[in-house]
Amino acid sequence: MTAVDKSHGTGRSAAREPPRRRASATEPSATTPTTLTPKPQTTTAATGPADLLRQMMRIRRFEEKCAELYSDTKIRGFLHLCIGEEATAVGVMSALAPGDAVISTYREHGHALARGLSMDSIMAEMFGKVTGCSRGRGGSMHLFDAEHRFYGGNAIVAGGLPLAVGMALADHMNGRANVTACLFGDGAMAEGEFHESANLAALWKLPVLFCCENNGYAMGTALARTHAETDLAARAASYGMVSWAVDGMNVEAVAEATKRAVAQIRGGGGPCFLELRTYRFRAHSMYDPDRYRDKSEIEQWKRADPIPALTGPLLSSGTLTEADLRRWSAEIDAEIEAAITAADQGQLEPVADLTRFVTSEANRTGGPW
Amino acid sequence: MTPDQARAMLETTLREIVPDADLSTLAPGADLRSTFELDSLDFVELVDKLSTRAGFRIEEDDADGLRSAEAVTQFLVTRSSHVGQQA
Amino acid sequence: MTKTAAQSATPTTTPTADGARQTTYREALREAHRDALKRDPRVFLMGEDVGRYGGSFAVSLGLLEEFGPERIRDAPLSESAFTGAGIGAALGGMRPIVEIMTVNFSLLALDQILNNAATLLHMSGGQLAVPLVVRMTTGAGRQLAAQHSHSLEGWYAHIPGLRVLAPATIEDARGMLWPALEDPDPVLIFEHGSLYNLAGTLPDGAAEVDISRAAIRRVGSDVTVIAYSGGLGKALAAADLLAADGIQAEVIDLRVLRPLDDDTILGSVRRTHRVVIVDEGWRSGGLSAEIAARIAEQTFYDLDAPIERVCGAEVPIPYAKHMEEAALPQPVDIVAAARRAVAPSG
Amino acid sequence: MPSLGADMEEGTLLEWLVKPGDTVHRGDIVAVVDTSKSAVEVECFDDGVIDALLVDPGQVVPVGAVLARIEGSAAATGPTSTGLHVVSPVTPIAPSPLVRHRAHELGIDLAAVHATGADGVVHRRDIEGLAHAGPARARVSPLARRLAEANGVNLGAVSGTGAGGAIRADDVRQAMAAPATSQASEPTTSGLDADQRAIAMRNSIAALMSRSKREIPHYYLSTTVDLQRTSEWMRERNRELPVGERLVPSAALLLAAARAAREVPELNGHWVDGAFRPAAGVDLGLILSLRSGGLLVPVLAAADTLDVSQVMALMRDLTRRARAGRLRGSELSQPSISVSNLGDQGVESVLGVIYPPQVALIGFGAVIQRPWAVDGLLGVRPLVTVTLAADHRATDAAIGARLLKTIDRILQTPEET
Repeated sequence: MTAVDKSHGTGRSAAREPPRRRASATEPSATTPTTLTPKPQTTTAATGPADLLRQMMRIRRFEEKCAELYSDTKIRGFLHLCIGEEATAVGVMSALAPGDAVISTYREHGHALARGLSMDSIMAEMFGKVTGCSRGRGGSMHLFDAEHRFYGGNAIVAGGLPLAVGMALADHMNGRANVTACLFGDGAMAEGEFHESANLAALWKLPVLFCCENNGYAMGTALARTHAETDLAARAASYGMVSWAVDGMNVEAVAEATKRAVAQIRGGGGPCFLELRTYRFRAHSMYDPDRYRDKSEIEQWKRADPIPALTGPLLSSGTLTEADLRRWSAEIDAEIEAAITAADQGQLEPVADLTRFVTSEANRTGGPW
Repeated sequence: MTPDQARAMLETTLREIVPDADLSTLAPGADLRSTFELDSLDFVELVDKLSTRAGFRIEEDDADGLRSAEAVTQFLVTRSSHVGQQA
Repeated sequence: MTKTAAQSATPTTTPTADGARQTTYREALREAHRDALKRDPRVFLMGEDVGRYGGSFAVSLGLLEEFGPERIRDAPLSESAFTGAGIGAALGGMRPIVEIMTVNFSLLALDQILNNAATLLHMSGGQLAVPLVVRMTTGAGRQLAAQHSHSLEGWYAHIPGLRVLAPATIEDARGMLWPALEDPDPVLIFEHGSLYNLAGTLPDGAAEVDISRAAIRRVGSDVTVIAYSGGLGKALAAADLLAADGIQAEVIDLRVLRPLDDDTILGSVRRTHRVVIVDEGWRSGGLSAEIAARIAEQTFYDLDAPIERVCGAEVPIPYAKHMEEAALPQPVDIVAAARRAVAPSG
Repeated sequence: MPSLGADMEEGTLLEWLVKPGDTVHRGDIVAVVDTSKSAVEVECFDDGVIDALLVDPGQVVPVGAVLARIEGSAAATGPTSTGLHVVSPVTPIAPSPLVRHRAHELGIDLAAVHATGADGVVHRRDIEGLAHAGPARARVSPLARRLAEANGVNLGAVSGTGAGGAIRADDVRQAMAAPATSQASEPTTSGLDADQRAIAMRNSIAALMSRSKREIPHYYLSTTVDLQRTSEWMRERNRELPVGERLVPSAALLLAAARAAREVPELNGHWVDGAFRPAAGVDLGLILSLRSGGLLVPVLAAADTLDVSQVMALMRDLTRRARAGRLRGSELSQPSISVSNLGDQGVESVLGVIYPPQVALIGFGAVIQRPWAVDGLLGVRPLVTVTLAADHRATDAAIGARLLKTIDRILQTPEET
């Protein structure tokens, strides 16, 4: 059996408990012995704790504003917020290099922001404007930015995993030292595509980082109600890849674990799997009445909120002042207001472009079909 | 009905069927069908109109005898008096 | 503007002086793969049993030895994963050829083909083109029973964003792969299982064909017979029988199931005024229905007889030979349909 | 300007029956035009108000020219060019009195009846089809319909050779290849030079009859038919009929001809491209001499399916309107066989000239009282000479003889009609 962290989530109870505070990632797990040899990273992302905190605050404020804008009917369609899960987004992205690729899910605002997509382009996308990162065609669930190698929110659970394998295959065949990180939820672990992809990536030793954001619920159904074995890291390990379970409420732990995993992958060790144990504080989507979990469970997890969890130590250590926090808040609010203003002013895509990009321009026939 | 009335009735009816008919030269004994080129349909129409105007039904057996203006006039006068007596 | 072979930017590197020669559909496909693998280092073949086994239909026989396991990749029985990996590799700059053994297995990869390959470009606002080629075997006629005898290409032809090809001739088997690989968008190639052994002459210099147009395989004036893939041979056989009766059938090989070449189809119908559509797939909601609808929509007033369809029976294809034959369009069925369209009531 | 025949390229507006400001409805007769063959009523197929009459009486305009503008029509083209802008005889035409009568009898709303003619006219068969088996619509291929419209071919006169009698393009082409019957028109009071009209009419008859005599090897048969039984039967009927609806012998003769043509289909149809094509039904051409000279050949569609009262009604209506110059395009379509009845002209027998591409013409002379031997006894009977002119390319005399014999038989059993 593996040496994964058992601090939460392994019980058969549907109720989940927040993690005990830990400073670092849990032990690696794999069916084959692995050696962790961290190498200097080329990542340009800010990795200092203060930066991580600021990014989480930015995502939190953005998501809160999105809920407001949704109520205000500025944002429509499905809207899945990641409030409570900011540490996974910020932690993972902090460890990736610009040349790495990211494939995400429909709960990806945090991933996109942390990856470096402009808030303007994300907000405009959700406003359905042509200035959005997907020209207003994708909305909240489908943020794309080729420039940032951000290959989108995929609304089909586990649908992005085979793509990640293929992108990693392309890098592998071309001798490029890139990593493809794919993020997915615990629900995706029940899909065949996860298992096919995990096997294929491990079989071909492809540079894929599997990041499972285990928030304990596949929409409204608790992990233990859908999985016979709830130790997800252990299950991933069975495919012959290095797997860790990580405290996903601890941004530094996530960043550290990701850094190690990326190093392992770049070293040619094949794919790695991170189970990031986290929790969303809000409902699954704006449609979700959140009837399937106790308020007390949510309150308990909120005590592990990654933002205050990092704010306290940084303030007490003097790394950060209250004035810094106020300034950040003001800056973030200003950035959000500017994004909203820009999105409001953004143009709608001309209806004449409806059939544009069904095929590449070279293949466009102009006909109705 | 007087003979003059009967003749006038015939002429009115003929004009409806043959608008350009010249009735001033119509001899009393001349054959109506050949003079005005009436075909059997025209003749049915003539009899029908006369019947309507006169107010009594003209049987086919009688109609066969309505060859000339004279015959028509006489028939109308005779029949109308019968009708009148019955009334 | 549709891409044509003539407009293709990359000149062929295969010798064109090899002259006309006898070959088979299978060998022509193999030669097309070999040619593509040689011409473009980004090209690789991935699928079940494509390597050591030599391809379940022996298309890739010998290619592993020639190009190595990196480029001739045996994949696990994970249709969704390796098809999706093909999409990802295409996004990553490669030119993958994914071989799915048979069309029925492609259903396990349908999500990848529909939700990713066909959708990403549009959904990403034009950022993510997917230059992927997926090949698969289709069709019935080999007593493989219900789960291995589908003709589902019509389903794929339903999906915007895909190009769907159906080579029915040796020349197309040889010539469609390269332009498909050059296409910036996903291309599905359907190979009818009964065609692999088709023998014939490959014309001199045949290397690329136009993958935007249907082809008129036989010229005629009395009735247009529209067929594709495994149906083409039956349509041509029917045309021979009809000719004996003095009925000149024009036979169109669709070749491209999406986007349909309306010009060729409608042009022919406007000349003959009568049409028979041959589709091994099921009638209801199928490709034949789409073609019939387009004809009715666009050239109704040129029709001189009701549109005729000869389709696969709406049953799971049975194993027993006589039952399978009864379930599939046969030349006699096409002849009867053409006679109904052409001949006065008797 | 509607096209009212394959060879019609222009027409003369004879008379407007409406004026600007008039409210018109679909189906209203708004004008009379002359086609060099006949004066034809033009009906309007939109609802609206006449905005302007664009063509003056007497003016010759090409087919397709806009005759008038109708405001407020439902047509999407707005007020610019609708209403009378017809290029083919698609103008809906009021159903014939007979059809209206039958519809009334059967309790059918004519507005809801599918017309089978390309001209949109509701035929009797539409009504009866409806009464029997729900809405019926002629089976005409889209191409055939388009060809017919483009070339002014009346589909009602085309016999279909497709499945279920469907009219196909070839059927229309054959109808096009056959020249229209010579249908001269009589002068009207409106605008036209009577001499010119007479000349045109004469030329038309001349051309057609010359062609007939040039191309058709005629053979002639003649027989004398005893009309005693028919006359007696008719006289009985007439006692019960209103005076205006009395039957005349011509009606019985026409019906007998139509029924006989049905029984001898070899003579009912057209000679086209070197072959005889039988017609689907009997559309009986009634050759009418106009008082002013010239001929008109209105058609009794499906005449074999009528009864004698219906034939009488149709004959009376057609004759009256033909002489008033008010025949409609559909009534001048190609007959499948024609009848010349010159009895009223005092002629004893008619040795006719066939109207190509028809292959037969039946002639009736005057009904004359003559001595006649019946059962060995001499008596006086009403006799009529019935003749047949037939195309020897299509049939031989034995067939022709069968037709005459059939006419005789039918006239001996009037109660069956």
